Amino acid sequence: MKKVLVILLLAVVGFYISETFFDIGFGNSHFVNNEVIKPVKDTYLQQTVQELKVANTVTSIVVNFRGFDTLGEVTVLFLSVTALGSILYKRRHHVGDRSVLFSASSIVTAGSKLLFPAIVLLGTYVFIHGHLSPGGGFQGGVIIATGFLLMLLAYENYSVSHTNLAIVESLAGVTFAGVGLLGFVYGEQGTFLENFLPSGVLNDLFSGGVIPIIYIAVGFKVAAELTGVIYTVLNEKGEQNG
Amino acid sequence: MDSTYFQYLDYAIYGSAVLVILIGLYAALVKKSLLKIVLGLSIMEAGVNLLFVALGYLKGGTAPIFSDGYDPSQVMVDPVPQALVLTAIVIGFGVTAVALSLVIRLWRHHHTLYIDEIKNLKW
Amino acid sequence: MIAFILISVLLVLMIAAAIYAVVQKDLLYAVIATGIISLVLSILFYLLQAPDVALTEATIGVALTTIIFVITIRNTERMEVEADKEENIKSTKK
Amino acid sequence: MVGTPVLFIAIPLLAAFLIPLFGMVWKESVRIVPGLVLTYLLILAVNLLNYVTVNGPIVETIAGWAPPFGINLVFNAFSGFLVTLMVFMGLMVWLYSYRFKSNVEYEPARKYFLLLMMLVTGSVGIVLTGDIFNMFVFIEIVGISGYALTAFYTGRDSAEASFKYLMMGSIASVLLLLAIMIIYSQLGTLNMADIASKMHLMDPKYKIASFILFVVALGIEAEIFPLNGWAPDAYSEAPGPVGAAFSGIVVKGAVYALIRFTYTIFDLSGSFHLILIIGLITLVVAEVAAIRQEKLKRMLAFSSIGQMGLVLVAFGIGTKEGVFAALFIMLNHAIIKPLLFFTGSYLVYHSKKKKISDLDGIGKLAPFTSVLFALGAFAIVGLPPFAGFWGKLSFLVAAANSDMILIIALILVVSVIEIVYYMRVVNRIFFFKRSSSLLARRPTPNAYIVMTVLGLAILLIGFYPDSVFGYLHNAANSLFDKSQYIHSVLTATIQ
Amino acid sequence: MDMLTLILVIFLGGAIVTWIGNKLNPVIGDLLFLAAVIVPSGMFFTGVGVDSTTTINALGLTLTWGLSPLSYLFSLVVVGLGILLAIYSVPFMKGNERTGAFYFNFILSIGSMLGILVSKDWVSFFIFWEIMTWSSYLMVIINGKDVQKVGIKYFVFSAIGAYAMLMAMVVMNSQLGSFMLADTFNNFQHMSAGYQILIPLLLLLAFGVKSALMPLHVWAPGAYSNAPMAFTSVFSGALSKMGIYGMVLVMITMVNQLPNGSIIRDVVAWLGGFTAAAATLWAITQDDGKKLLAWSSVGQMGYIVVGVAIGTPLAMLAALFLVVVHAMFKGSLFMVVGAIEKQTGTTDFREVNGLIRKMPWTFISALLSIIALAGIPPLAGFVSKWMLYEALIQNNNYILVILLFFASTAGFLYSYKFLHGYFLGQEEPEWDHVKEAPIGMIVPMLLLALGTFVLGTYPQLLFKPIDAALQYVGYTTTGGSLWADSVLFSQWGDVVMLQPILYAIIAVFVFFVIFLWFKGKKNTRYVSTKDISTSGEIPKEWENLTFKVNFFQPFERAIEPFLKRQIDKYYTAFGNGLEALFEFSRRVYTGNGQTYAIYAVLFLALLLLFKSNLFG
Repeated sequence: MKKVLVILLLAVVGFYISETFFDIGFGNSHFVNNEVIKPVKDTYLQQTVQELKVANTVTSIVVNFRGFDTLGEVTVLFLSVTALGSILYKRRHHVGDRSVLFSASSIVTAGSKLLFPAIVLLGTYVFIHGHLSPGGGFQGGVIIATGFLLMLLAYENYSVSHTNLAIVESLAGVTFAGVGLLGFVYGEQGTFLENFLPSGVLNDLFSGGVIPIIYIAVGFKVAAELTGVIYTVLNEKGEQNG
Repeated sequence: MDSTYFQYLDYAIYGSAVLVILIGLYAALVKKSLLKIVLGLSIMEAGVNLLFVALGYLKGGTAPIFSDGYDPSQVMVDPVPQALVLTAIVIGFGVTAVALSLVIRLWRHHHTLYIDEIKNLKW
Repeated sequence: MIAFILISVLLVLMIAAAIYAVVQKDLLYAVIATGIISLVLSILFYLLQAPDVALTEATIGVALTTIIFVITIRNTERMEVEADKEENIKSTKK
Repeated sequence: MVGTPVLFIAIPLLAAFLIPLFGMVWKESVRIVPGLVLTYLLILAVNLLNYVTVNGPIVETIAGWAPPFGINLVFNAFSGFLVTLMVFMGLMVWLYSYRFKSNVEYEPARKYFLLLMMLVTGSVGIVLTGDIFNMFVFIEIVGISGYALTAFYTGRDSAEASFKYLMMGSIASVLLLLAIMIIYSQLGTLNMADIASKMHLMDPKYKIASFILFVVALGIEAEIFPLNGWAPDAYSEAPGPVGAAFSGIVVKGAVYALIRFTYTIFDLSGSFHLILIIGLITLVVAEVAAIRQEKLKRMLAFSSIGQMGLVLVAFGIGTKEGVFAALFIMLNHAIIKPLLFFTGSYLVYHSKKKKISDLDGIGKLAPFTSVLFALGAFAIVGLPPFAGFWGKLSFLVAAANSDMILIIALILVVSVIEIVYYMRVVNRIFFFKRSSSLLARRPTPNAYIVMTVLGLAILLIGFYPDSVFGYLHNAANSLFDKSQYIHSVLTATIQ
Repeated sequence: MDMLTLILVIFLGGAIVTWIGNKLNPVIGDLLFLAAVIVPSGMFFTGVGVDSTTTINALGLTLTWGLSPLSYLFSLVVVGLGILLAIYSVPFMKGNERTGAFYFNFILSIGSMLGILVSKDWVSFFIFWEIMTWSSYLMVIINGKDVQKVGIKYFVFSAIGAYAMLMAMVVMNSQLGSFMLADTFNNFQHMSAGYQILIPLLLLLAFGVKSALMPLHVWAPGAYSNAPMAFTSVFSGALSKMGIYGMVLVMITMVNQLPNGSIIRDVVAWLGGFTAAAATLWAITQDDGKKLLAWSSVGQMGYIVVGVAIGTPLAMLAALFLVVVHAMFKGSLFMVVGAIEKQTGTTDFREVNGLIRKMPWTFISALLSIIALAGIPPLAGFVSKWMLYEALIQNNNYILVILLFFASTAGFLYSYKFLHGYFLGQEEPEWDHVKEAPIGMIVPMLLLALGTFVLGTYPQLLFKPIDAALQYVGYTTTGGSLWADSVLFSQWGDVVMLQPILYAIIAVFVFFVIFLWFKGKKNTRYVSTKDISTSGEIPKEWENLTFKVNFFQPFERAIEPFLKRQIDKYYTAFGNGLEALFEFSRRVYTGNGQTYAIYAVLFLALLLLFKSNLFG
């Protein structure tokens, strides 16, 4: 009964949504160099290379044009870590009751011990080169977090100190917001999150002004936060059923 | 690539994206297990992301990365949706994590995930 | 041509995985299916000229989301409780 | 100018990132720093508001890219008024919940105040931002802080309430993304003013589709009727101060977004009627549900939903008087409802079930709290000479001037219902024999301060409504002239 | 700050200060209370002229206050009663734990009544009206006796009335663009026809509630008898007169301008007559003094409403006269009951009797007031009633006259029941300890009672204000010979030649008192009135068999069928039905989160389906 109703409703909603989107067509091609609308993306594509000297347009948008979104986004992750902490908070939290997914064989442990530095290195590479190649702070941060995840899964008593995580996280966040505030002082237009460093030359590692700095901060922050998420959830040992 | 097949591509992608959204919504609306509901929500977000990225796609466009200089002739896909989806994915992950922690709390409290059992607050 | 077929196959695979994830009673398999959705999705993103998104989806969607789902399942219960199986509820409630 | 609007976002974020470090040095700081930040923001808001009333709206560009390329924050008389209100209420809530529970340890306390601060910041961001996707981000910030704060008390059914809130919130965010997609695909921009100026270029079909998606998505946050199932649970299960924060701050943000979309961005003909109808349904259903509640906080929650419905009705009238009335009702609601939540959560502090019947004759035990609760009740049902009356009067005048006689009659009938349930509670508090053996808890000194301030505000607005008349008037005007908004944003140079 | 504002501010501030002072020390509270009532009242009489106006700006509206001759007449009642009752209630409330709250609400309601009378625009009128409502509401429930029933009923009816007024005033504002009373009355014609019917009806609803007109009266008996007697005097004496005040305004200024306003007049007049008759019957059957007086005041309001509704000069004269006089005797009577309650602890006829020697002064004032109430010459009630009859006869509403005459004849019954129930009859030993009420309570009630006597003898004392009032509302009367068209009084000219009758009456009265005194003195043998052993069966000890149970048994049996159908029941049934409906309709909030999500999707689907209807 309920299922039928829901399917009916979904049919209606789906019909209208798909109808709407089918008419739009790919790549909103109707405003490719449309002079009436003048979509912002053209300016982005242009300014990215010419002003910011950043190869990866997505990076420039994420970090500079719409850097405010990214700040909010990092805050969302930060908040979700805090939220997890407060939701799963227990009065007495005796250590070592981490839930074990599988008992890791020696091969796994050894392999992960080998793999861990490589993963961290890869992540670091990804977010350092965020403004040149695909990838950036988020991706790199997540990769590093997966490295920690591997260790946490492989070693039952491998623990990440919450304090260190918090310190890294806070410092990264402060860097982000602080660089943004420095834009007030040093940016020639004196606005928040403004690029106040020389842009350098395209495809150079030290190019794009503050973008790499911010993205590296984002990388560290994301890594710390996601590790925190995993660690909190993993330390949460509910009662096994059955 | 010749566009004889590609003219159906956007319909295919849009259609399947909307379908995925609806499937996720169905799971969220009908399935009784809290985990299934959270799963459905994340599936829904996946569909939305696909829809958004496809919206920015241009036939024959290339990734918005200028390895060598800027030339206006080069057809690029729209980078803005990609940037937005980047944000949306991360936010979705954060929400999913919170949802799962709530599921654990509820399991602690009620010792069931059957949503019809979890109705202490009503009317 | 090839790309078109590839994309269509991926789409079909994605939808199939989604349906499987919804109907599957064993939540672990359902979660794995969701991971598969993310995987397919990241390939699609790559084909749609969105490498950044592809990377993000691959890392977050495939790795992290799946793993925290698995951990949660591990902490709670693995089988989905059916509406009609009342005794099942009783047994879980204890 | 003393500061820029972006500080409303930047300072709290900086503080939020720093608080863990402070906490390592001095534990008490995690409780105090949010308060300091909110105090600073309040000063900033008041200064900017006075500046704006003189020199016209401030448009702040971010990252040095003028709109529509960069994200921009708009601080005009309307948004400024709401921001000041929100920050003030945030400060009140902080001050009230400072040492609200004495036995809370360090970790939960830190998280609580952090989340509270971010709740306020997110709502302020919703109001300030001039970019729809940025608004989405802020809505998510508010959402996550809201889920966490709702589920703050382990032990109660708070997780259940929070889960419902989260379900609805996720659906809302998905719909919001769809709507943003449609608009972007049509106009290639995300800046509100830009969209508004190009709206005539948009095919009505897409216009209507995206507007509907926006209404449903924001309506979930704004607690309009069929979408507000989560609200009473969240209000009643969250800690008392948080319930006050929801009704005083969060809902205001969502309603602002809805109104901004209806008035400024879209130019649909039927949208005002839609808002009006939704508001009426919400109002009636909420009050009808409120009269039968057994738990005090649930009753307050339903009543606050009803008030927001009244606000939507006032906005739906679509005249300048209507907007004025709506803002006035919002102001009253933002002052009175937190007072009711504050006093109420002290009155039912010791009772497990939080039943209204536990309040019998508690007026002798806790005279201060009870008298202030009664003051709030009198004010919210619109009895002169208290604050609520002027809002109701201006609303009725606006409605009558646009010949909505039946709506006036309906609203008045509903307010009779409202009177009945509030008076029942007041009677129980003061004129019943004390039945249950529960004691009342003495408020903490800072709670005394907060309640007194709010009570005085009620009396002040009640006896001297002109004290807020000017601000409301400017706010109504600035919401009303759309072209001025668009112009001020699109011609914004870097100041 | 000018006089009116000052007075109202003193009232308001005085209320709060008194409350605080009482919390500090009862004596200080009493002194502050007396000061807070008497000082502004004095200022009102000395400082405020009829033509003084003051304006205040609020929210872009201008609130205008000023005094008109009509409101001056009513304010005489309010202030006079206020002062006397203030003096009375100091000893009355002594030792009561809620004295502070009592003083607070008392001062507030007096002040707000004055505010209503001086407000020249609807906004301030409504504001003071609401303040009066909630302060009197708090007064009604102050004893904590069946709060949820009586209190809520009173407040709901008041709210319905008040909101009717609110609606009327905003509609008038939207039509005429002004909140001023004068504008709305003068430009009444400019409104569209539908509103010309709607608005008087709404206002009549509003004022009918306060003046306890019959279908809207159900709050009155409970409220009157639940409030402390010291306030009930104000309640029935002054507060319900506010309804009459408004009704006079509406009747004269609006209904007169309607083409077929006579229909409304007749309907209201009939309602009033019906109220008078039915309430009197109800009053007869009461066994409690409070309830009896409550019903009787509902009946008296009925008389006044009839007078106002008929609207001929004589009728208006009668009505306004009765307004003042009713305030006096009913105030005094409630004070008497209050005194008895204070001294004996009960107000039930079946409990107390034979208080005539214990409380002689109370008895005298009760006697005078009762005579005035029953409308026996030469006391003031007679004058007004007589004029009312004459006005009706001249207006050819013979049936109405018969109805009213029947009502006042039946009024004798309960008057006698009241008098006998408390004072006459045999003295019980259990009441031997009863003392006369303290002087502070005796003086006000005696003053009021004698006031009725004086006014009955020299009615023209009241003519000057009434004349001015009637001229203000548009009656052209020639220099005070108001009752030119009254057959009886016109014979007597303006100065009534009642003195011979008067002396005779006084002689009879004095003799009567002395006779009662001595009769009471020499009672031979004590027989308890409470155990009349009926033939054969022995009554249980809890059976109260005094003859005052079923005092008018045959009569009550006669009016049984009428008593059965009371409007109150229908209201209660309606309310319960509504609550059941609400209970059912809130079930949409099933606790299940999925249901809410389904609602959301349903809402979305509906909007998408009907988007063409919504957005054209």
